[in-house]
Amino acid sequence: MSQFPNSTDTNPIANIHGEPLMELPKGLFIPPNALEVFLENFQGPLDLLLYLIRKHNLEVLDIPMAELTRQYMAYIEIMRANQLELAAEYLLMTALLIEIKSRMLLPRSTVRENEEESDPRAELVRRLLEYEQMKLAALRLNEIPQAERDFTLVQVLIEQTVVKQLPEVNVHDLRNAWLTLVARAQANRHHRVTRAELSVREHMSRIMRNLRGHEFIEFYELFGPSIRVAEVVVIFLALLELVREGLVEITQSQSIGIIYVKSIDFLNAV
Amino acid sequence: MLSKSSEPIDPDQVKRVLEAALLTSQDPLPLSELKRLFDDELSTDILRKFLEELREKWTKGGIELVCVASGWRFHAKLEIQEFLNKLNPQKPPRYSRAVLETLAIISYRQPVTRGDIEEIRGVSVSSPVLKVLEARGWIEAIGHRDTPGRPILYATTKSFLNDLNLRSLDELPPLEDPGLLFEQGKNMELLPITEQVSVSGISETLHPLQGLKEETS
Amino acid sequence: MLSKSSEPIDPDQVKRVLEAALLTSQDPLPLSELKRLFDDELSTDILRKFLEELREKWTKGGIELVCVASGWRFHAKLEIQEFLNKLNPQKPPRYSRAVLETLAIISYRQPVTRGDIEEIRGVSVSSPVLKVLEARGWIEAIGHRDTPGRPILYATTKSFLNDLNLRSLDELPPLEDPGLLFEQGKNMELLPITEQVSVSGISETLHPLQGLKEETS
Repeated sequence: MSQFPNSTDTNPIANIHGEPLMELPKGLFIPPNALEVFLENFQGPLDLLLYLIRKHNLEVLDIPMAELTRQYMAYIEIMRANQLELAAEYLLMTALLIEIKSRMLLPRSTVRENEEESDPRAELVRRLLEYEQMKLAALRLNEIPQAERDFTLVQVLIEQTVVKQLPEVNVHDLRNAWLTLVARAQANRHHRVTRAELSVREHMSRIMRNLRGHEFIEFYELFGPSIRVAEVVVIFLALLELVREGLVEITQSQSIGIIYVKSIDFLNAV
Repeated sequence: MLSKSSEPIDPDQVKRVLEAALLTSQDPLPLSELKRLFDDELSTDILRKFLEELREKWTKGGIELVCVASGWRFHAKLEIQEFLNKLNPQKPPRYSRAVLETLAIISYRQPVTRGDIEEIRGVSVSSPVLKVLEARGWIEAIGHRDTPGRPILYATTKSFLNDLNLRSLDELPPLEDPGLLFEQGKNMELLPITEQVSVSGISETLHPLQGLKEETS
Repeated sequence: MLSKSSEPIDPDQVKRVLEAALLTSQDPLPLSELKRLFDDELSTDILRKFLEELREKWTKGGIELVCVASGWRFHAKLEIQEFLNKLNPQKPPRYSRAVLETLAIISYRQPVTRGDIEEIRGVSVSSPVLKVLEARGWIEAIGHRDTPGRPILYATTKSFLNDLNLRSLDELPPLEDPGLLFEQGKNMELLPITEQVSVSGISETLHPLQGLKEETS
């Protein structure tokens, strides 16, 4: 990686020891992609804060909030000036830092009212220390020799001399299989009558009817008990068709959560 | 270090490295590969000599060094195999529900077409299911039904009867009257779907989907 | 044969079988498995003694016998690995900091949810990060926390310990006392940049680029 030229007329930005941040120079000599790479080096706002604390030898247990906030903001400003997409967490941290700073400016009496209110920095310090602890743990973990990466496992061939076994079946298996079939056929008898009528359009109407007067129904409610596979498929196709035609909307708030089917009509009416 | 040509080669170290390489390699290692272990500083003859020494050393072990078409490798000796098999006792595999049900339908209702089987099972019957049973020699095509498309008729074989210790199909267990299945809580363990007929709710409506997974396996 | 209790046990044969089993096994073998090699006729103490003898025997070899979380296994010695690397110059990629930090948090704070990890790291944890660790078999979902949304709880696996040559989580490096983390000149490797020049200016902020090569990849 090549060194970046030291532009002599560049004003200090990331400031040291109390010097206020100067206005961002217009012609900042940072290739935006280089800055981006630099920022990607940080795992997030906590990482950036820890970096600043270490770099400027700030006292972590007695953080000078004004100083730290100024340093942090300087970086945020550089990011903004270069129009880098800023992760929301960075902005959130900005707000938190400012809030802590301002709480520290409050007169003591106000603080005392809340019993023995703790240092407004306490939570931030706890998080910084915990994260730093885990960062260090990650480093140490990575130093432990790892299988595959650092050493190979022994693996001597065993020839498969044993003939591949075939599954065993006895007459009871057969009988049970048959009884299961019969039982299933009985359970599905009612549906079988209507089998010929299965059509996507029909089920689209049925879904719409079900939705009438409801804000939504759960996906699973579309599939009645002891439904046959063919019917599952048709109902699913009908649902897809309804979505395609913009008649319903399907939402799921979290993965593997409940899927809701909403009628667009209802949405408009509300 | 060994790789520096100025230093004399330590035979023990060479054998240690060769042995470790052969023990850790998934595939047989040809001489050309083994040479690379030593930056091609050892001649083929010398390597071969070391390999012979290694082979000699292992003749009394539970594994042996052999030279196969694509190179040298270790493998477990046959006489040790019986011990090693105790570690991985092979459980007899089982047929999927789809295979068992298909076999049951063919046994009890033969001759049947694929369409008949699908009709009874309520799901399509994939080709592998029939192939498994044909390959096992348990079912065979015995003709065609004289309907449009002339579908193949399947029946069970003698080999099927032999393997199940039956003298004839009459010896298959008799089937109970299906009408009885739903009374007196009989055979309830066989009825994954019907057991909560009257309950409505998510758990129940999931069943058809679960059934689908099994079918397609 | 050895397995017949009537015959005296031949120690050489036991060691031969043990060695072959350990050399051919894909996974570490626990004592309970190793016992099955001999139809459970050998006591744990005797087996342990033989295993120690085997370990002793191999101390001069290119591979070594170790006891990890799931049992005993052989692997190439670190000093031999440099030779073996010549055969397979491609090494698995090193994990990114995001992956390593996530792994550290799961290792030391387990069981944890994704939310816990995000809370500690201060950033969202992307799915690929967890997927990488799950695919490696190092972490697994062990249940759900009984809070709204029932988030998945993650923990490390035995396979993780095995791959790091550890027998239990106790053998992980101890966590640093938080109070001492920032003592003068300590843990400077945590800085993304190696030099701590007190020069002000933009040029300084760009130095981290040098350290970058190790961090990503």
